Amino acid sequence: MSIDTTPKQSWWSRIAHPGQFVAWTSPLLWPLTILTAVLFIIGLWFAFFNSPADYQMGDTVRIMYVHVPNAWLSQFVYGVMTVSALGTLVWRHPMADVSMKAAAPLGAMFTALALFTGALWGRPTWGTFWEWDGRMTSTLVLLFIYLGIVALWRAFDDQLRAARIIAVFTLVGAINIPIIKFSVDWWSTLHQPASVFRADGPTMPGSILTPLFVMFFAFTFLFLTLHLKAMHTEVKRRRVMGLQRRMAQGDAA
Amino acid sequence: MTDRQVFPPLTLRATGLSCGRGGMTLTADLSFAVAPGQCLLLRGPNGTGKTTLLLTLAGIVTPLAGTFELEGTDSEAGPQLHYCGHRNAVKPRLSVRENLDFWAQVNGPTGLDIQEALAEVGLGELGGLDAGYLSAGQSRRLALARLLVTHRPLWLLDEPTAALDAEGHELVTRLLDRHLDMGGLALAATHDPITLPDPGRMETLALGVRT
Amino acid sequence: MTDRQVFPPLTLRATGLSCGRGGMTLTADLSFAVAPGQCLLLRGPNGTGKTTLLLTLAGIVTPLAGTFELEGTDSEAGPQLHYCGHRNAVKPRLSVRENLDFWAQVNGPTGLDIQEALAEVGLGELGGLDAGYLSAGQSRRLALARLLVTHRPLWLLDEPTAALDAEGHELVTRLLDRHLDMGGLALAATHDPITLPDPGRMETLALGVRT
Amino acid sequence: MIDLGPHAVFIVWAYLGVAMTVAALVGWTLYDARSTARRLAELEARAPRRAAR
Amino acid sequence: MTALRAMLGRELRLALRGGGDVLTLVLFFIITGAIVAFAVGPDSVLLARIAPGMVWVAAFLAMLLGLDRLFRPDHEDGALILLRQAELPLSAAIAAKVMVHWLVSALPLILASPLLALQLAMDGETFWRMVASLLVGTPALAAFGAVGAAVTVSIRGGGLIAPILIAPLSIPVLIFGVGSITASQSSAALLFLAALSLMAVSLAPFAAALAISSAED
Amino acid sequence: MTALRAMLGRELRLALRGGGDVLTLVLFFIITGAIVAFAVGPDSVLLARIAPGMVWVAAFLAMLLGLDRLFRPDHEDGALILLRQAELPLSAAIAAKVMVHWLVSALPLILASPLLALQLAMDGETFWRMVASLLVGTPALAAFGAVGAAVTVSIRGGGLIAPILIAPLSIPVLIFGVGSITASQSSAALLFLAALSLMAVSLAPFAAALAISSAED
Ligand code: HEM
Ligand SMILES: Nc1ncnc2c1ncn2[C@@H]1O[C@H](COP(=O)(O)OP(=O)(O)OP(=O)(O)O)[C@@H](O)[C@H]1O
Ligand SMILES: Nc1ncnc2c1ncn2[C@@H]1O[C@H](COP(=O)(O)OP(=O)(O)OP(=O)(O)O)[C@@H](O)[C@H]1O
Ligand SMILES: [Mg+2]
Ligand SMILES: [Mg+2]
Repeated sequence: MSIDTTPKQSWWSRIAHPGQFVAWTSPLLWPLTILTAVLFIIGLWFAFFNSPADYQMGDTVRIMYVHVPNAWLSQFVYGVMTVSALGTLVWRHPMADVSMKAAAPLGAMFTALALFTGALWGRPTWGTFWEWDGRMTSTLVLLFIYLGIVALWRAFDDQLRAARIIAVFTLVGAINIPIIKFSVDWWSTLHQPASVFRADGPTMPGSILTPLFVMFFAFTFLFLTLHLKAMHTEVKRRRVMGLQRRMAQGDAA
Repeated sequence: MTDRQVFPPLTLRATGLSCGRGGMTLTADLSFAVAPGQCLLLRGPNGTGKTTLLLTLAGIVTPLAGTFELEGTDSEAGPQLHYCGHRNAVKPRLSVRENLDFWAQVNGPTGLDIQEALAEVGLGELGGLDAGYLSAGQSRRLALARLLVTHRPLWLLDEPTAALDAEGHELVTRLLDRHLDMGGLALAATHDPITLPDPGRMETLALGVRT
Repeated sequence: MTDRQVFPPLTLRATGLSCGRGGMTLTADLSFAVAPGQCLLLRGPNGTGKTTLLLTLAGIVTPLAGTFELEGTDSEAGPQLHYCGHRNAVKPRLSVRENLDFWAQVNGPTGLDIQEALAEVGLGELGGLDAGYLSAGQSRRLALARLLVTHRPLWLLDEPTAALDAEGHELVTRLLDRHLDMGGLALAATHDPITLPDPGRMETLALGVRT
Repeated sequence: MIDLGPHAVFIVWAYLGVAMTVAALVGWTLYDARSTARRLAELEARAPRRAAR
Repeated sequence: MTALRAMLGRELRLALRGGGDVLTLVLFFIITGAIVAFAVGPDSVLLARIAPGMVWVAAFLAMLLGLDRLFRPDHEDGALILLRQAELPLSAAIAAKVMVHWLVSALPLILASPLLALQLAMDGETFWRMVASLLVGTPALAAFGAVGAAVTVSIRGGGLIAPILIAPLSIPVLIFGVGSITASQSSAALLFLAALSLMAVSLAPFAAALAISSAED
Repeated sequence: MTALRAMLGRELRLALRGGGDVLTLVLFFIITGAIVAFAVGPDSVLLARIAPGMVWVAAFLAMLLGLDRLFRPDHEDGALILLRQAELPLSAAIAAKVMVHWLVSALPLILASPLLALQLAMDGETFWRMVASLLVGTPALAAFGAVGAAVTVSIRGGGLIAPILIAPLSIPVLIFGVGSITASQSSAALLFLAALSLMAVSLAPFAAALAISSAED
């Protein structure tokens, strides 16, 4: 039950102290922002002006450039949260729970956007906004999990204490998500005879792949930037709450 | 209970311990050692962190800084302490005896027999009663009986005499004294005067004066 | 609070009162009268029925026999008493001030102002704090503050000094004294010594010795 | 603007929705950062003794 | 009047500051809808048929889930004893509790019902009938629930009586509720539901207060 | 071993002496069936179609009802702190709790399921498949429920968050549960359900113990 507080002079301990973490990573913010903006500009230019319409799906293929990055991020962010949860539980890294908390709403948003763009894509290609297709449904479940985690964070008034508990839940979710994916696939093939076709053939021409990749990186960097900023805010928020409590208590010992 | 010194010689040592709640330090930089057969009384006004310190030592609250250790335990041994907090953990729906028996089983019935322990704390005749009917002081006595049915070297008592009558105060003193006789250690946070027969066994730690 | 004798002269009179729980008589055939400005201390070992007697007088438990009456009240008036039991009725989710304010509104804010009452019990600076963070003694102080925000002539106190530090004991004495000054009545069940400045105002009722 | 074909509505809505949501998120992140920083500065000004912990 | 307002404010705060805030409840209903879809399968005709029943079952469940929090916390921390001695009559305090119980456990459901309707493939007209029936019927559920909770909290071991007490009272509400969504004479059912609610809401606080104040500690 | 037995005995006694919880559960389960049957109307083909799904939805929702009582009382009277210092590992204590939770909240449902089968016009063979699927699948629900309850126990008044957290996690159970009643390869689904239950039951106590022991007071 003892805590080792001897200072270690590694980069690990330099980012372990919340205050130092902020000081250390703040210079990264602007380059990240600029990089994200540039990537978006290039990506959008490619997406609208420099890529052909798909011979099968026509111009709706352009939705892919926002759909796929969001769908990818919806899973990537959960990965980030899982790693952070491990960091909280195993290494007791003080920044890990900050990272975990900052990622949850972002993940929820990317998942919601994946659903939104998918639905808008489904209408012209499949003729319906919503189909109980395996991938779509498991994305929906993922959204529920994200929202549950966000609700959980809101429900705890002591965020320091909340972190380890939520880390446990995040890990349980991480084990379960592959199972959910699998079971949902099984379920929808069970209920739905092959009425769903997917256009994700492996033969994507390069002219489509280029904007896809650029947008992909643009969204990933967008996430990284927002995540970092949100982490800084969270560190400050914790200091605010500590100060407020101390003030509410009057002159503490 | 007949033989003295049933516990291996343990020492509770805290160095530079800071405890607090919600990131706020309450007791800063405490260093103390409690030797076998010694009792440390925690005193201080309301809200100075006596309960928090006890919870920290019990491993429930993480210390903000510093370390503490129960020196002399081999790492194989199970839990070495009894925490007796403000709340009595008495289940109203179970009888007094069932309540105590449960804790004896779960902690290992290495101490007194259930009935003996009940008699010791003055509940000998209420064993069959629904614990929900107990008065405040009787519930407290039942909580104290839990310390007797399982031998553990370290007692962390939070206001053990709360709700107890004069006879109950004596009871606590008697139990503490006997525990120390056996080589046990105790920390007790209390506002009531507790005087052991041998004052040399008691030390007092006054926690900072606030508000 | 500035003027003495704010209450009409009331007398609490019990004749042949028997109280008990679940059909079992605990305190048989009590007769006593508490005059304005008088405080009756209930003493007795754990489980003798002090709490039961207070609950009976509060109208929560029906007496087994006998009657009691608060003489001098007109029947129109609302509840005339404050009961302050073992449990503090403090809601962890509300701030200290919100907790007190609620009871002031619900009982009628006829007494001290919220902030004054909090300052009186020593919680003046904790008004904005979540009440769940209060220590045991601080919660007790908050429960006592409830007696101050609404003027009621009869106080029924069950171990008012529980969990309070030395300064808290003085606080209870001071509050009681002031209440009696205003012509109030009080019954207090306690194991701790309570000594009012004027001992003539206190009487002691020792409840039967059981078990 | 290039011709987006018969399904222009969906494409435009998809991009617009994503843009609006992302913009809202960026805005909220910035707002949250600013207001937290401001409150922190305020509090530290009020309690300079314990500003650093 | 200020006392009643204070009571309402306190209950609302207690309800909202807990984890049980409105967002949580709304989420709960959406997820219930998804669960049903997962269980029954993505057949919109089937889903639409069972939708009225599921909506009412979800409402019933939500009200049951919150029931234990109606009086038990106040009972356990001693506040209920103090409320019996308040200037504010106990029945008024209970009425405030029932109202807040409805506000935090039925209203969010009604607000979230469009999403539920979407998931369960409800058509527009059915949707509006559902909203009406929920608005009119849920107060009765809240009121009956309060009586059950009062009996449970005050009688030791009265746990057994409460469900037997609520079930026969709630079943008509559920039946008429579902009826007013599906049936051809839905307006008659709705009227009945309204009468039931009115009666329940006006009588329940007194019944609950009686149960509580006749209990010993 | 005796410690585990003591824990089981205590939990069972607490659950059974508490009174009406079990009955509430069963009543809720049956009422759900009745309401759905009423909503769908006397179309026994349709009823039989939705019956497997409805049974699982009802079971899932009913099991949510008892969730709050898994750890909260022990948290509030301080027993949970003491259990963390018991000789018996916390995870074993939680395993005992999960087991009793299953005994008092799933077993009664399975016993009451003939009534539901009757209401939903289930045929004999389906009925037996349903019993098997409930027997095999509900332990997983109990285990997930325990994790949800453990995660939310230190939230004051956080009764509704647990259902939200565990509902998405329970979807595989639901899908395979329904699948093992209806599908053509129902035995494969049943096997899967068994694997899921086994995994959940063996891991959940540790996860729950971790969550509880990392919560302060
Ligand atoms: C609400 C509806 C939808 C959801 C939730 C959804 C979800 C997903 C997910 C989770 C991925 C995997 C991303 C990754 O692993 O990186 C994905 C990829 C993809 N989706 Fe969707 N999708 C939806 C609708 C659609 C529609 C309607 C289409 C086109 C007709 C579509 C085409 C694709 C393509 C082409 C990919 C990338 C190829 C691949 O990774 O295999 N999606 N979507
Ligand atoms: N969960 C919490 N988060 C933040 N602050 C807390 C929390 N719990 C308690 N506190 C604060 O910690 C302080 C000390 O509490 P503690 O219970 O340790 O005091 P104590 O010395 O035991 O007092 P008492 O004699 O009244 O029992 C109190 O001022 C209280 O406001
Ligand atoms: N509901 C009940 N039914 C039957 N007996 C009860 C009930 N409640 C309490 N008792 C019994 O009544 C007795 C007195 O209880 P009471 O709480 O009045 O004692 P007390 O004098 O306040 O004791 P303490 O000093 O410990 O607070 C106890 O012996 C208890 O067993
Ligand atoms: Mg304390
Ligand atoms: Mg008492």
